[in-house]
Amino acid sequence: MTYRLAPIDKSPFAAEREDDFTVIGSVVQRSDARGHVTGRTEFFEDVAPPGLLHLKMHRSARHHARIRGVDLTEALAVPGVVRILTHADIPNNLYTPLKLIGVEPDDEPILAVDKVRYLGEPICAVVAESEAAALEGAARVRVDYEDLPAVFDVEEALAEGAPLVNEYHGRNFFTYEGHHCRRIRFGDVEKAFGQADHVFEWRYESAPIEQAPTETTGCVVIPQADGRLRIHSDTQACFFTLDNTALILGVPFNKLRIVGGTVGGGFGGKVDVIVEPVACVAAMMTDRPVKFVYNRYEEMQVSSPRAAERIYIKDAVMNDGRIIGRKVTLYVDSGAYARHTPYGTTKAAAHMPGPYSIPNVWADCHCVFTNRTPSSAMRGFGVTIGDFALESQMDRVARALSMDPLQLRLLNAYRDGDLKAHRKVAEGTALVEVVQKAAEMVGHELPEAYRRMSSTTREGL
Amino acid sequence: MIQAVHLPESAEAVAVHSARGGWIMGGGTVVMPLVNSGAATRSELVSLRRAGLAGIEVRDGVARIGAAAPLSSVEEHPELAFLRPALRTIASPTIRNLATVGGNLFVEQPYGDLAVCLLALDATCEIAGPAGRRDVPVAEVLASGIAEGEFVTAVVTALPEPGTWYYHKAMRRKLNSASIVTVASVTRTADGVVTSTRIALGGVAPRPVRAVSAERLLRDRPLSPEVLTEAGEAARADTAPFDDAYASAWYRARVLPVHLRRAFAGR
Amino acid sequence: MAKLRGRGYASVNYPTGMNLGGDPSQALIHSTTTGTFVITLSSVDLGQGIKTIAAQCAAETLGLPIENVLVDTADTDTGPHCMGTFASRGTHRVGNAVIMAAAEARGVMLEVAAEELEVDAADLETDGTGLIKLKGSDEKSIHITDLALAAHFKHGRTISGRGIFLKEPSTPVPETGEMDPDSCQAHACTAAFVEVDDETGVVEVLELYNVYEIGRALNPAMATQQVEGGAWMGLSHALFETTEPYYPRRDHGPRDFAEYLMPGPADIPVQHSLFLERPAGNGPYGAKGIGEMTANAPIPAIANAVFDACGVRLTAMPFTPERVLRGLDALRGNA
Amino acid sequence: MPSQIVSLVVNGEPREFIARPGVTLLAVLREALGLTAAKRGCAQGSCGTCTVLVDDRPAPACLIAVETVADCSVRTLEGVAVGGNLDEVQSSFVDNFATQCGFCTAGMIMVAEALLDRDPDPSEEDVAEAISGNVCRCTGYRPIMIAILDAARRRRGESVEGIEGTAPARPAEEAVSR
Repeated sequence: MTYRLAPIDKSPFAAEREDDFTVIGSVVQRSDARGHVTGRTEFFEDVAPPGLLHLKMHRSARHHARIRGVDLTEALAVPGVVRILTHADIPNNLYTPLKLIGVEPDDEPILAVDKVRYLGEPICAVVAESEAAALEGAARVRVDYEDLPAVFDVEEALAEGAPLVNEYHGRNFFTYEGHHCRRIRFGDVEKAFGQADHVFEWRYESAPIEQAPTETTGCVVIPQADGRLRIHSDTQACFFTLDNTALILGVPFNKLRIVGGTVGGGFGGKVDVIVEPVACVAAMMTDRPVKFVYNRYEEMQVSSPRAAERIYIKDAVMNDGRIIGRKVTLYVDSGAYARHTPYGTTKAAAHMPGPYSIPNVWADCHCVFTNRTPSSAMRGFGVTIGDFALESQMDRVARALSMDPLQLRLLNAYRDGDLKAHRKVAEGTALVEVVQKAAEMVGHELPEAYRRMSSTTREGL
Repeated sequence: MIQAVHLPESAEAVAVHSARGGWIMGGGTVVMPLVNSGAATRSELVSLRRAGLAGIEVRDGVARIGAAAPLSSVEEHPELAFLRPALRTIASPTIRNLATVGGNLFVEQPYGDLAVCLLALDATCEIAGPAGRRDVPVAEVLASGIAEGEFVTAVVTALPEPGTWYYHKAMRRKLNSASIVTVASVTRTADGVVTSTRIALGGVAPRPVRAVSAERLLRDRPLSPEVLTEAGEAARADTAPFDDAYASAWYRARVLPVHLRRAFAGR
Repeated sequence: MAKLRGRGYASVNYPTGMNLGGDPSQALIHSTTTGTFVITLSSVDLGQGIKTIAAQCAAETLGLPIENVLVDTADTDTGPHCMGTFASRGTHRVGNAVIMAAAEARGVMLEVAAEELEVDAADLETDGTGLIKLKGSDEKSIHITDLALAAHFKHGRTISGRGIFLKEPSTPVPETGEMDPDSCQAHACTAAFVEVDDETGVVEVLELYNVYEIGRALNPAMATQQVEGGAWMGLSHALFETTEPYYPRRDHGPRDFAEYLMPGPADIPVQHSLFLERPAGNGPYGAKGIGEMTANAPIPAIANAVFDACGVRLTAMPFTPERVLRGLDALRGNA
Repeated sequence: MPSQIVSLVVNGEPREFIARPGVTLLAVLREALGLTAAKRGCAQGSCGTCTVLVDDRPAPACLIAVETVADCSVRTLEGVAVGGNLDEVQSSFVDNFATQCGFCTAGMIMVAEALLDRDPDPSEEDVAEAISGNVCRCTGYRPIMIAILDAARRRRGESVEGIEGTAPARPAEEAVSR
């Protein structure tokens, strides 16, 4: 057998480890590899029940508009179209996925009611005997819109007089226990700015990013003999999907069964609960199997991406490189609905001020609503863009002080026993060691004092 | 919804279906995505696959390439080796196994790099249709299209003399990526100066265009980096760049002189 | 024209598990009559390899060969609850639940073996080949196949176990942000080497050096897959990806994989990866969650390398040729 | 025009089926013939997950109206392993950890089969070009390229023993001069 391994350097933390294992730490072949290379691994869309119906969505052609009317006449006349679902067919049409962990309010319709808040928002679901008929039907739905002003910029959305995106929140931001953002308050940053030798403030920004799994989001729902529904899905979270779907359908949880677990890439994009509820309603109403799977366009432009973020970082820095204060203002573009972004924004707040011990930290992390495709989870949720900003900031600070960028990091790195800004005592830290090791790999010379630093002690600082 | 797929076995039979509103399909790389997404505007497809239009003949320095020839067959043809580097910048090998020469004339920019080459080569299109056959310069087909019911049966081009062919395509990725700027040219020099030149550009206008301003400027001048940059700046007058997912109009215009120079002078 | 080369660094940490906890996962395990242990889960494998990792954790805990372990997952009728595959939680949560279930099953296994061998269970050990034996003795032993048959048909015992891992939910203090937002933190440092074309703004990443501290590499080959694929995604985010190329304008959003740009097989840098391990006290055999962290450090490292190369500070992702070229133009005073 | 009977030679076996006008080869393979190894990733030819060999050339099955390839020979991943024995490409993908989620694997392997049939000793650049129409979101491509190059070695009967590390660390100044 040939395979490539990144080497493991066991010398740091050697005293903390035991290695008396027979299976752990050794290379075991992936149990799914043979199925993958023979094409026998079964993904959800490989299920082909007889009598399968296909569901395609008619979506909003506007960024923000009132719906004056929906005309299904032509769509219903398409040969093969069996049924068209509207919001009136969804038992509990309004939901938010994190209600399972207590997040409120319900803010998103499964199918649009009187308004659309982003381009591509689902309005009605066409169920047909063939994919082609469902597409044709969806294309023939006529919606009469009255355009409303739209807002696409996070700071413009928070400004006075901005169009209101989501009435269920009442403001263009998610409210955290009465506060307009998720906050971190640790020490006194303003005092630090007063004491600092240098104050640096810069701005960072990102655009939305697609998870882009090669398998698109989808499900096949098959009504069972006992009246239950079996849902073949590529969800990343079977019970999360099951529980949310049952709440939307207003059925007992045990009416549903999810079969999944083999997924063609997720990267966070398959944590939303979007396809299953409406496919289940269609299956219940027709008593036939129904498939609802995103096409590539929907996956790219309608499924929730990684949020765009805008981040301002203001640092109080001493001549010797110690960062004594960091103020972070973060805007996360949630799009038109909350989905998982209130959670991601809290995670972002907890991540501040990065892997450094800074005695004074202030962070305001805003979950902002705009007329954009709702954003949601993606690999590195709440952290990836923050790391771009934080680590660009570190480089700029180092250059401004004419300091070695790795030495600046080692000087400020958090270590065991440090109290983080969110007031948890750090343990198991290893930032110092990864920096030292990277320096070694690329031949970046560090002074002896920096090579001797350790995550387990503050000696030498 | 598609109601019929016709597989006519001659150009004449294609013409019959085309005249009835059938949608001509070469390799399917443009038509089938629309069929699959329900965006096809016609209900009958006319495949060229069996119409005998896929042959490539090279005789006396002239190549006649059937419209239904897949790009891979042009790429592999020993006497069309000068086009090989250009073809390898178009999509991926799997797509080139399907996509056809004729189809490439009609794809939207920033795709259609072979069409840019054919424009630089001053190729001629053989066209068939309800009104019979006609030969039309490729420039005209690219600029104005063809009439309803017509279709291209072949393109005919003289092979460029050795040392006169230039091609360069700027892309976001090294392989399988659309054009930011494509430059193709047949340029002759004597005593270090340009005696004649045809330059075609892709990626910088809704259709492939001739860089006539650059051509004018290059005549009787050397292919030096300075002159080429000047020509590239002049070429902006011949373009109408656009924004798309790959690059902005600003960027395309900004780097056009760089890539025009690189097409002739290398890096 | 010139190709300008530069180097940039970034160092990061990443939390394991759902940010505020409250995200349990369960595992059930039972032995068949012939000594195959079936782990039942509802956890999802997205390609990260949880099925293989769960089997490794169970085999290690049971002291049996990996061939004796099967994983049956992601049927909500048969599998116990799992919160899901996200938040770098799968290996940590599910691994811990599997270890707990396997430890309980191991206890029963040793009890039955003790009865069969007429010794004290505390004096038994497993050797990893399928034998349960008296410590220090090569004669007093029983193979798991015989033991499982005996347990079922003779002793009326089920060799099974239940496992769950839950980090209790934490509630942030709204005024201060005081909270417990992780189970452990993994760490990474990237050094990126880039080349910038000063006429086109095109950035090429030549080499990525990545050091990852991941608690423990439960399966070093799969850990290598994660970090290399993740670093590729970071590079892709840095240079190419967005659904809205003219953000905050919404036009020209990519519709397919042709328009949605990612580095292809000809665009990848040489990657040098190295693992460090500082086992987490609460991790399965010390493992931390690494799936998400891997993409993060390359992005700022590339931004910093571009600055090092050409003096352009990139403050907006992605770092398109246009952004770099506009920066170069500004530096040259002809913006 | 109503649905019609179309025949193909699939993995060496003549197969007949009823096809609606304009139905893709991919839909026929998956739905009519039950051959689900080829995946639907985009239905636009942009992802490569449905790549099969048509008359020995790799092509995305989603772009082929099945009538247009009537009576052609089609090879899918199901036809690669003979009698349950993995071929060199398949075993090389397994051994080199070149699969993660597995959704791109069928297309990648079919491209590799066509490449190695044509060129038993491809360069790294040849491999990169061959798979340039196939998207992988998990691996970063390097493991797949290594697996294909390794498969070529296996087909040529060369040794496959030994463990390859990732690229070794070396002084940066040597790697990148500034």
